[in-house]
Amino acid sequence: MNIWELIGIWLAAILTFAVFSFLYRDNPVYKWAEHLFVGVSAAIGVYATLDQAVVPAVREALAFPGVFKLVTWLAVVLGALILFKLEIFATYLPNLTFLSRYPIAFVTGMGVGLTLVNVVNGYLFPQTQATFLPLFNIQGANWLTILNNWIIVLGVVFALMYFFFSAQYKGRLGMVLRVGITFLMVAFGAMFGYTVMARLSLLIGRIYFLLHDWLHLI
Amino acid sequence: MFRAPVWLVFIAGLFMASAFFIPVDPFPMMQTWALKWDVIVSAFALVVGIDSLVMHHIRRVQRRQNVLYSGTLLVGFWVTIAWGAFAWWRYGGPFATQSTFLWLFRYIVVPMDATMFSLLAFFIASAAYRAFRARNFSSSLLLLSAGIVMLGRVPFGDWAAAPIFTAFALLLAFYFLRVFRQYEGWGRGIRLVVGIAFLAVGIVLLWPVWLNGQIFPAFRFVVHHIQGLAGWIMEVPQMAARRGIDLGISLGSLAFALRVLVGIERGYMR
Amino acid sequence: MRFLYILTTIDRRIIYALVFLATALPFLFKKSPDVQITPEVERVYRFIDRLPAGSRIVISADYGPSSMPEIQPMLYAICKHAFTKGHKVYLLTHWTYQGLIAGQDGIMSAVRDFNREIKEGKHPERTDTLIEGVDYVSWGFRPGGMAVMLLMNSDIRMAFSRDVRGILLDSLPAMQGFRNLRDLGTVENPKGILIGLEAGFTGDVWVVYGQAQGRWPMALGSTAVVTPSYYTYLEAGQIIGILGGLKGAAEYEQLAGFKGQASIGMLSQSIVHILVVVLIFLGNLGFFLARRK
Amino acid sequence: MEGFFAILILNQAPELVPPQNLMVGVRSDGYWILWEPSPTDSLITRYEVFRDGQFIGRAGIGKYEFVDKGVSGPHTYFVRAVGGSRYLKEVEIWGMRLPLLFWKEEGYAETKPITIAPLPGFTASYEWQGFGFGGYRLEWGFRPQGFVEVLRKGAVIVTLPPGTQSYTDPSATLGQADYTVRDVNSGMEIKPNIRARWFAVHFRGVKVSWNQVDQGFTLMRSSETREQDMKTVDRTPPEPIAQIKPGESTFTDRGASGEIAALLRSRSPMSTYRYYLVSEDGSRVFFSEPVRPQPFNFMKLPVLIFDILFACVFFGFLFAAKQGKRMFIRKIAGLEELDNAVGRSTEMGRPIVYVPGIGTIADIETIASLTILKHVAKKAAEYETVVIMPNFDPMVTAAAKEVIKEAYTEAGRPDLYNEDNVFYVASQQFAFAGAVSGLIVREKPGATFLIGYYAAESLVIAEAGYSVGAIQVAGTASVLQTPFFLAACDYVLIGEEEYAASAYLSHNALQMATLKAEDVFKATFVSFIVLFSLLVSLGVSFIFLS
Repeated sequence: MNIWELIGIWLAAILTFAVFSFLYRDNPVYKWAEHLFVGVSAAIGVYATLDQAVVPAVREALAFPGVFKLVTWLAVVLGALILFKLEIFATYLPNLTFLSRYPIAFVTGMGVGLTLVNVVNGYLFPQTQATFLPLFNIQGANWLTILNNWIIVLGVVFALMYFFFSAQYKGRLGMVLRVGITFLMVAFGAMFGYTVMARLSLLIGRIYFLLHDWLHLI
Repeated sequence: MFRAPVWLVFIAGLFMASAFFIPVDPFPMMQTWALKWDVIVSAFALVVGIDSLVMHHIRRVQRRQNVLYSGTLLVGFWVTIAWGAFAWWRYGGPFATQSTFLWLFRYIVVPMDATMFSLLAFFIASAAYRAFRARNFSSSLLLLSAGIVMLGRVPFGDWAAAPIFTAFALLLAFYFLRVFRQYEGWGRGIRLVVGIAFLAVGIVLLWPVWLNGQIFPAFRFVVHHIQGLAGWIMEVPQMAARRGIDLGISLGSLAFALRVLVGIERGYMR
Repeated sequence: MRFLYILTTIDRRIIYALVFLATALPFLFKKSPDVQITPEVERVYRFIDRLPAGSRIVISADYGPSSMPEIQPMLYAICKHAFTKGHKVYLLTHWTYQGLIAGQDGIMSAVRDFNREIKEGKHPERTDTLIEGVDYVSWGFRPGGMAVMLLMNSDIRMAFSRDVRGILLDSLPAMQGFRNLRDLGTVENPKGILIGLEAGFTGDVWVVYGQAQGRWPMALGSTAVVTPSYYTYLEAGQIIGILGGLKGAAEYEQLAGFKGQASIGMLSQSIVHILVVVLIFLGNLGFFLARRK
Repeated sequence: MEGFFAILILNQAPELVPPQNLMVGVRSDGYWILWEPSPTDSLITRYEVFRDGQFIGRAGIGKYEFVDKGVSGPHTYFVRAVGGSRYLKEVEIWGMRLPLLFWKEEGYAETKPITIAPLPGFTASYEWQGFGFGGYRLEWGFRPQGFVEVLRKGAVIVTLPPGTQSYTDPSATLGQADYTVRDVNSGMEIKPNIRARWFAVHFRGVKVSWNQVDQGFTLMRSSETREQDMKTVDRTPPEPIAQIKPGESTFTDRGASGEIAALLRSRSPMSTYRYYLVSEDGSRVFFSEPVRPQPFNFMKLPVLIFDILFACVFFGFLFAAKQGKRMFIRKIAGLEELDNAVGRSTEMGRPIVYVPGIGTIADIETIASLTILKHVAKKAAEYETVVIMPNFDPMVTAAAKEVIKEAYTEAGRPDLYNEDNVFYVASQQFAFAGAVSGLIVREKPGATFLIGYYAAESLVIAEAGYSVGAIQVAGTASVLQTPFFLAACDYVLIGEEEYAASAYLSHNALQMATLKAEDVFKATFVSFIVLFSLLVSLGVSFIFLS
């Protein structure tokens, strides 16, 4: 084990305890570790973006022939417009900050356009189709399958109806709301219970690090 | 028009949507370009983000406010930037396999990230303890399904489930039988019946009768079926409700996207 | 009744301490229970166990540090099992530097522990310690995702010409006679296996593009969250088994005959899960009994 | 070591066998000559390729293909294997005597020539069917031990692997549903559960046609797919798909339908298919025009129709609202509390913290969050309360600054706006979570708003807010995080309530109308689910999007 690895493991252990100390209450050690983390990860984020996104994208885009290179430069110009949001410009050229809305509008538009088709194609149709389940008259199926199908169809219908905004659920119709919330609550409880295991695995990983890599106890 | 370019949203959105339906050039190619544009624009945006972060903390240092912490952040940031530049020059890339830059990632970012993430284990326990109270019917269901799924997923969970359920049933029976007298009319009757029902469940679970050569048959039944029950909850009612919510979300996002596209919704822009 | 009221307002710090102790203590006692073995894990184990000595185990470590606690034990257990059987291990990743770090850490700790065991004389059939390039090779990362998989089906050297240390693959003894992934054979006549350790969508790409073309034996190990989506491939016969989450890793460790991070972790899991349910119960006990109408 | 060399030297002048199954395919950059290794492959040093009798190139050991770039029109190819014995010779290099292996060229073996030519009138095109019968789907409840035979009118149409429990017969004719399923091991026969499948849009396959030929041929198919990165090309060599009897002149390649359908379903890869007719002795190859994707992806027609219908209803309600029609929208609990939370925070004299989650500006949830932010910021400006907003995405930071500034201006208090309160923190998920919870614990806000796209960090931030006693309003469309918000927050917008929020808060009749349009579709979906579940029970299933 070389000296860098040793320093690294000690640093990692100290940082681990610094974060755990936040559980007791906010303290200077946590505050220090948190700021260090933000600083380092922001810088690493810069390099990750450069290395994984910008360099490959520019390289590929420049490999396009002739006129198409121009398209890449257009993107650079569009992207550069957001620099008007830099604090130096915001202070000295406040009248031009509106230009930074152009790249934002472009990216927003892309997101919106993709939503319009992908939600229907990837979600609405497949999920609705999967809910078309036989409710009776199934040869060779046992009562449990039929019961499950009923629960699924009713669950989807009532959960969806819970979100009706225009209906006023009063009196008899209040039942719809109650059945809907019943399904939602069972689902939320199950999701909660299901997640505990994954989160605990992370804590186990940290404790294993402390006991194995740092203290060599196990 | 120039100050709030809603038209650009419209054009970009319509283009991306139409490229979805047209599988011949130049549409797929232009779609690929658009995604590359996104990358380039995001890179410039990162410059703005870093500017915001660094200036925020420089101002704090200037105001002699949190000098130690903001100083740590700034030093950490610039040392990392310098280190990365060195690694790029020396190893041909900051994330090259032999690069020493990875040391920072391995011993600062990874442990901090993982530890922060692992705090959730503590928070989940305390949130569950605090919030999962059987205040009314629906919160009882939340609690019940969370408990079953939790116990059904781990070894020994099945053995713990039976005593906990028994205790819960007896607790509820005790509660209802104690408070029913304080209510009037229907409420009184219902609470009495529910209390007796819970008492019956508890007694059945603890009934030490020999059935098929086994003691505590109902107790054992719970032990053997808790795992299957947890799986069933995940696969049937959970899935149904989730699909219902997701269908609603899909329709909601569709309507919202349309509102944004045609420019009725422009709160995000100005 | 005052006591019962206290039950409803246990300070969160006490709960934190209980959770911490419940997780940490099982590690110190090094005791762990047997878990129930599921068939999909057992099939993976049996497959690797029955491969002739010197077979090739290719591991694709497609996960980052945040999934390390769940998947790292699988990598460790599979590597150790493979080394015990005399197989060669090959490691690659599609998850950039994150996967590189995760994978390297996993294989290096397995190698370190195995070498220590050799020195202690626990593996009398082995005379020398494990050597990089002879017993295991780390190919590292190359961008491209699906394209890399397709390339590896025709020629590994087109995807990775050098290993992580920068040594030409052709000069490594472990790479002799290993041209492409089709050299792993088929399920009926296996000469190796590819195991994808997945935390995201890369596993789907491996099966749908890589395995579907090459038809070599394949298994998957994944975080508990993505595991359910892989069962379709198991039913279709495209993969031979799945290691799901920490429990899958614990099962594999148990089959391989040692108690590692996952096995002990399973005891912690059980205790904390039960602790949480008991806490919920205590909260409700206080809530019901201390509540006046 | 000596023995090792001895084995190699033992190989004496061998009898070479020519390579097998020579085939020529067409690809975008030329002709693709493929063959299978000769049985005496270990003795062969190289393969040489000849076009029209001229040597054009070679392929080394282990390579069984050659690309003849930039050619077209009819040509004749053959491949010659060159091989011989190996011998060891000591060579002196830089004063060292090294034993090296040499090959003696002794034997040649040639394949029969193969002629490739385009065939006029040999065309292929996609066959679509709008709203059509897509075959019968058979399901059987038991899990067979052995292979499963499916019988139609007493004749076996397919044999399935053990354990199969369903099968779709695409070549079925409507109205003739006489099926039996047999377990080969036990010989048990049962009647399966039969369901007719109807497609909204059905892709039947590729229809190949050619001028009538008087000889038997093998029909083959090859493909080239360009991936999204625009560079990687995935090619499959020609593979036999059918035997053509003399006199036939069309064939519908249903086998391609699954593959092509999968490609059309995924976003937009560029694929080119080509068909070949290969004579029975393998000496002549004719190839077709390439089949290219059509300018409209019919597979996605239902999506377009749905989008158009949705837009029609949407605009219909919009115009109705413009005409002055009043519409009722029920109260949404979490949204009513937004203003109260700001008010309570002001009473306590504390700031409010608004966290937009970890989405980017391209995520529609984040856009929705920004519209809610505007409302909150406006209220805060009216009450003269400070809004602190840490951000995950730099572009969201830029947009949020604009939004808050605008909100303060609209509320008439542009002087209260402080650029320093809206800042970028980090794009690392837990660096963000840690910094935000630290911020919340230190600033002790009176109210926190956690609205937007959240992942695992939801509970870290929400617990920090709880620990300082803030009133917390949360909203996310990521369903998995909702239970954690329910546990730690006071008011939670579940699911799509977040999207409805901006319309609801605006109290604008036009925006409310769009919620109504959404409800119409919700009702439609509910009735569709009920209707089609009944239809499925009656033995009909309908596929919107295959």
